[in-house]
Amino acid sequence: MKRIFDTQLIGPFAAMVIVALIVALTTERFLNPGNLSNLSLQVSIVALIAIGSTMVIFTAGIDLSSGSMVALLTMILAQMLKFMGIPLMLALPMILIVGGLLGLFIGLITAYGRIPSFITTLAALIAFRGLALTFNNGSPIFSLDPALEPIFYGKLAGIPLPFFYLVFFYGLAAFVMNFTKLGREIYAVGGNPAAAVLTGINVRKVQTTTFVIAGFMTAVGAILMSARLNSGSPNYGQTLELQAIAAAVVGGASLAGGRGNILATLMGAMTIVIVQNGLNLNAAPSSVQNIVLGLIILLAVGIDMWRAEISALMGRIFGRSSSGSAQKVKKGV
Amino acid sequence: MKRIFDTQLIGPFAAMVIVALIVALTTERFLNPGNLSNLSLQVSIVALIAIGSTMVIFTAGIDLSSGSMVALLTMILAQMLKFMGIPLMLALPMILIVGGLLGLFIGLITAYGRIPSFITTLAALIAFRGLALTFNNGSPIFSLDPALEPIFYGKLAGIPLPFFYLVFFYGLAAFVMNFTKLGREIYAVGGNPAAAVLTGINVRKVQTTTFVIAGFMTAVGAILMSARLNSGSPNYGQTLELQAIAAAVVGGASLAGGRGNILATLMGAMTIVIVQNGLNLNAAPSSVQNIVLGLIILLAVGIDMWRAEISALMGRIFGRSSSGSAQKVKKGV
Amino acid sequence: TAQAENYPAPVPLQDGAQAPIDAITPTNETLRIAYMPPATEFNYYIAIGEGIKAVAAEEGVEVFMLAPQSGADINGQMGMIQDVLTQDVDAIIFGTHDEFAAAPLLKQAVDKGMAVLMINSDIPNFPTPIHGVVGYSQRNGTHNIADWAIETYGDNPLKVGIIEGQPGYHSTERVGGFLDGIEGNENFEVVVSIDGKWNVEGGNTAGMDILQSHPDLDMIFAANDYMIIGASFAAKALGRRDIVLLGNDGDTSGLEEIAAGNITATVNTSPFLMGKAAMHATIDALNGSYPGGWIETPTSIEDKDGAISVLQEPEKLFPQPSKEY
Amino acid sequence: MTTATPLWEFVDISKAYPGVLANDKVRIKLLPGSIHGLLGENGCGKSTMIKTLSGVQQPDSGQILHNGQPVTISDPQVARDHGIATVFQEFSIVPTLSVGENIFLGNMPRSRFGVIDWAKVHSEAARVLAEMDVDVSPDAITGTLSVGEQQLVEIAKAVAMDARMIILDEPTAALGEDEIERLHQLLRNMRGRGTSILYVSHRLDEVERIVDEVTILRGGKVVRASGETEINVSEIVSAMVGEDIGEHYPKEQNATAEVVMEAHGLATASGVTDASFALHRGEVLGLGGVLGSGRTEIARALFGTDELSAGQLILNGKPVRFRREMDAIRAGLALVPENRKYDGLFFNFRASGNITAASLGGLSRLGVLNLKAEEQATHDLIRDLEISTQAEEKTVNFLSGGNQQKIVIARWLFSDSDILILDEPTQGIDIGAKIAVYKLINKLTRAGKSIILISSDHDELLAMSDRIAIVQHGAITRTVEASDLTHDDLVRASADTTETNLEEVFA
Ligand SMILES: Nc1ncnc2c1ncn2[C@@H]1O[C@H](COP(=O)(O)OP(=O)(O)OP(=O)(O)O)[C@@H](O)[C@H]1O
Ligand SMILES: Nc1ncnc2c1ncn2[C@@H]1O[C@H](COP(=O)(O)OP(=O)(O)OP(=O)(O)O)[C@@H](O)[C@H]1O
Ligand SMILES: [Mg+2]
Ligand SMILES: [Mg+2]
Repeated sequence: MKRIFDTQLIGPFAAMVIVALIVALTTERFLNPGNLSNLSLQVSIVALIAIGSTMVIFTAGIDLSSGSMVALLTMILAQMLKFMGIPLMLALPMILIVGGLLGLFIGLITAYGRIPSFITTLAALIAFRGLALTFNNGSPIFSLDPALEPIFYGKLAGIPLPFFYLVFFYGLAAFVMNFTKLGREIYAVGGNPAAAVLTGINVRKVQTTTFVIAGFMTAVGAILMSARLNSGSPNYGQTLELQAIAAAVVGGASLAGGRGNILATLMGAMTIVIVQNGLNLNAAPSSVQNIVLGLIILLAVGIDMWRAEISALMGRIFGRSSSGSAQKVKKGV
Repeated sequence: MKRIFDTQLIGPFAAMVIVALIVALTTERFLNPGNLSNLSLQVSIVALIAIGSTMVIFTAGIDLSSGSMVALLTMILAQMLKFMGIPLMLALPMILIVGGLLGLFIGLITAYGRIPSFITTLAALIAFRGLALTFNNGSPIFSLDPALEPIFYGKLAGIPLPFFYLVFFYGLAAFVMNFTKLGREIYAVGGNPAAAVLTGINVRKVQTTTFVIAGFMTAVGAILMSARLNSGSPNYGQTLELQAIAAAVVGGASLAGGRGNILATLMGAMTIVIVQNGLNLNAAPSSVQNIVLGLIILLAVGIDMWRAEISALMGRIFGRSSSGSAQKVKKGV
Repeated sequence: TAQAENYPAPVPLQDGAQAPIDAITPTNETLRIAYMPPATEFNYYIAIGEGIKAVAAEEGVEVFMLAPQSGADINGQMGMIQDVLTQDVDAIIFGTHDEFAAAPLLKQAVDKGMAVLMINSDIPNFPTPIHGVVGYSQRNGTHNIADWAIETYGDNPLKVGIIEGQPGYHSTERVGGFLDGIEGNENFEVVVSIDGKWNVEGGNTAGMDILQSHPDLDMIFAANDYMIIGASFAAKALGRRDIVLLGNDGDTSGLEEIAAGNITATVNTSPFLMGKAAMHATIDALNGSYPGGWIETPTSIEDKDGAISVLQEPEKLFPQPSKEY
Repeated sequence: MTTATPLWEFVDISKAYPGVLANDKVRIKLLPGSIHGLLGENGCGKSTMIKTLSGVQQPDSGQILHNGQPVTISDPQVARDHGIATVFQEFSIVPTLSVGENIFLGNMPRSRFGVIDWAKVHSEAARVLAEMDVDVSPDAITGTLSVGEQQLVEIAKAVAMDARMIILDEPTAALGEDEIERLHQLLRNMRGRGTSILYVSHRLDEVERIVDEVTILRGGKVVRASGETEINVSEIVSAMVGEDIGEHYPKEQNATAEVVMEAHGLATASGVTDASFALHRGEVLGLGGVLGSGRTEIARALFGTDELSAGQLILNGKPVRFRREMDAIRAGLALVPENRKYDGLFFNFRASGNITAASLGGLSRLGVLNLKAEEQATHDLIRDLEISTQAEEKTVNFLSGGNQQKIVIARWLFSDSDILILDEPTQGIDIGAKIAVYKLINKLTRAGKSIILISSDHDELLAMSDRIAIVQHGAITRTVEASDLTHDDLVRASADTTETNLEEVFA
């Protein structure tokens, strides 16, 4: 437990709480129970996809493909449900498998083709959107299946189902990253790939695996997206990949790889969604929303980078007490 | 001259020629003189912006901000021309300055704030779009100035003006990269930043300078965009940054920095535009266009990566003659 | 001629906006026509395209569609028009989000003797002379649904939320028409207005957020059907089945949602029929039998019963309804 | 020894990093025409001092006098203008640029209009390389050269400046005996021309050979100042370490007759041509050879990194074939790579993650790691190998080079390997840490493990090996008892002279 909730979580957690406080103080209806359960709906899709994006980032890769993959998968799901008569209970696992396979495909090209993941996933970002457009003449497909909606809008004991998906998948991801061989190997590959090779870690396999996980989690996100809108569309998920990366980055994951806590990504995603929700509740125009989101990303990374300086400054202002903590936070895995 | 037109250009040039041949053979109207002069119009905006993106990539950075910056700058230009009564001849240099200043701003945060450029420019990508929306209530501003159009559509001796802009700016960029201190410093910073610091190269200044150049070239692109569309809009330039990066990458620039030829970026951009033109002439749907563009990016980088293997394979098939060239092509700048 | 049956009589364009019909010089044996909407991402333009194709098949002319994927990609659309200009097409039916950007290129097309018609527009003074404009009046359509809402619900005080599209002509006109319609009526109070980005996803988020910030809303008007479909999921999730949901377009899926009782009503603008009218007018222009001008296509307000009766004529719809009504 | 006014004088230079006082009132006087050794343990502040002198960073306090006048060296360009040239410890070549460009990096010859004069770059670089007797084309891309050649380019950068003072921070770490001798000759020539030279090295044999005076640092402070006495290695060592450390090479004989591994005619595409040897249980088999002779490549071939194109490897009597590193590790092999920084350590992990990295399979059941066992084993190894206890809590980037090296070796102790290949295991670490590594080698052989030791430090190789295999052009030409070889024999035997009659050498 101590291992999962380590010091790397403090920063992102503090950021989330501060942001929530500010929003709560300035916005009446923020703390309504209805709005709070709303938040878990709003955050769910991007936060689930961000699990995969974060793992890829831990290996020092990047996944730009998830937004387009969501579009493609919602179209495939819609096609299966509406035009191929495949029952929901069969279609859902198939979508998860397709997501995993698309991830596998990207992973194999990246790892075994020695092509930087920025390139492979950039190509996928463009090509998947094109593939999504080949279905149904590029038109959205609506009203898929009445049984689809409850997957997103359903509740258990008054709590929205997406909340439970978040708990389940983030629990699993935290377990994998902290207690399994795979998790350790992911950090090792991101930390020093050359050393990982020489210690017998199958670097390419590990990289490929993270893309399979990313594809699978993107499929989970795509299912929720389809359930939310009871439809598939080649336009869904635009810039979702950037939001997922932003969540990881606001959560403190280093793009250089090897460093970060998967639970911090959830907090990063929450921070972003709380701000957006607060702005929406105040009917702020999208111009303001964009500007604020840009600033949050910059601030989150900036604070992380300048931690030593800030702590030194704090030390100078409030006496020497906090000087030691700056070093500690960098503690490894 | 030999220095500028080195072996690194062969690959991208061959790719461009092969693609052009294929399109010419499959598409009747491709070789129409009208269509050929068309190509220089089509490629101009992305190719000019790609000059800056490529220089940033040479320093091992990435610039995701250019698309949004185009939107912002077209809105500022539109505002100046339409609502502030600033004459065109004054507004244009001002836009170039604003572009340079925005680049300076990004560069300073990146270089002196020690924040990875992926992050700063991702934040800018989001925030600039928001800023663009603050003008004119987020609505496009149409019909700016009749004198604007000829900047894009004008001709000199029957040749479209954008052709001359390309010649001028690429000539200048090639000169800077190969014959000036700055150019060599850009490669050095990308090749090994630590070494550059120890040799007395002001790494931060060099990084900042590349972003200033990128901002300036983006402003040039934004002016052409406004001239072409005689308007400003907060929606312009979406995914333009990815197209510019794609041009650099198809031209063989390494995202790891330190390696590449700026003229190859022009060929990369041409390759992409020729394919799009061919697809347009055949009325291919946007699904196909996306898929093909994704594949081109992958293939271009793949061929670059697997050059040694491919050449070995060729050697095995056609006799040993070509085996030596694989090493040669990797030769530096 | 046959034109009266195929489309309403055209209204002359404003002074200087009409390009001469007799200067059109078709070059191909089999007529070749380019349909160039602003984007493929809107089903609406695909539906128009199907109307165009249907007439093309009847009349034996060749038609192809070319458009960027995103409606924001005006630069891309201009590139495509430019590429088409180098081809031997006889006519261009286009729609655009930026008339001024398109103007210089369309001037070239007119000068080359092509027939040039604009679709889904109600602007009778395009910046350069063209041959015709086909579309419904955006402002009148939503004004009508406002009138309908007053008639149907206007007896009690109502709090209204508005989901706009991304800023621009279409959003301004549609929202403006609705606001014009309810102006002066004390029972209608607009309490919130936010951007739903024209799509289902954006409409859903916007709906969720405005229902959170204004739980007492009685009615939501969205500037297109996609956004109101998105908002309907939000209303359902929050248990607000009683809320009045109004859209605009008459998209097949929008009509089906109305028939299913998930949405209250929409402005049916019959894109499929609009496409047919535009294609007939274009062919007539190439034959010299179209006088030029704006063809206003009719709109109607469809509630549940109306939607069902529209859905009972699937030959006038695209895409086809998912079941038989 | 001259008594002229110092060319440079550094007075009470102090520099602190967060948490450490790296230089504490350091004073050094540099005389023209003299080679001045700056010595001390890892982390004592040598490189910090050098960075200050080169303008890379500013001192917190203290004064720098040039010919008696105070100056401020605000950046590397200013240092260059004052005639200071520096070869840094960290590689500071740009791998993507040509040799010529690297030599003039930051200082390219330019025409009147500020345009780079490529003809001059080429000719000047060629001149410098010729002067140094280095056979590398100025147009070659530096990244494609061997590590040793890159180091020579690095030195050429300093030579090209024709500086009045030249600073070298461990310039010989990647060089072989032959190159070191050539470098020394170059330095002596420069000294003859009145250049003042500041020289850092952990190879004390070198120090004895070339240095005129020394300054020794311990914990950031000067403990012995310039020119006091004759240079004597054991005194230097005790001044550096602060205590008498006794035997420098505490060799134990643990070799047995049992053969654990045999190589027959190994060859790879990367340059191994014909490697044959037998390795005994408890033995240290040294690989001796000049720079680029292919010792590292033999290690890679044994470890499954490079595919064998010919030959056979026999392990405990059974032929084996490793297709990748994992196969070799499973069979009980271990490789401590030449460059621990780039190929060995995970700087994002604490000691535990580094130590268990090669044994994750054994440490986990159904993919789930036994973290308790990991902590315990790490704790024990840190205690047994006398690794800084900070390693338990902090990531390894905070540790000294010696501690880092011990952690890499501890990885293979934990994985329970039987055969360890140590490639330059003491490169860049101080004498105290070296002795700790030697003791570790003894401990391993005592436990019946076998070691293949690659080292360019001939004294070390001779003292710590039981037998030595001579490597030339990727081939093992001869294997002899270490005790039958002298330093000179080794130099001659491994020298790059194909004509040399080896029988004669060993006669
Ligand atoms: N950039 C830095 N930030 C923080 N501490 C540093 C930095 N550079 C060096 N140190 C610390 O300063 C001390 C002196 O380091 P320095 O590199 O000068 O040692 P050195 O004598 O060159 O050692 P070596 O023989 O291993 O090269 C060490 O404790 C080191 O950890
Ligand atoms: N990246 C490279 N590309 C091409 N050739 C290389 C490369 N690295 C090394 N070589 C060549 O391979 C041979 C071995 O080089 P290296 O300096 O690594 O020697 P080594 O085997 O480590 O030598 P040592 O015996 O000192 O361990 C040399 O001929 C060198 O020029
Ligand atoms: Mg040092
Ligand atoms: Mg070696």
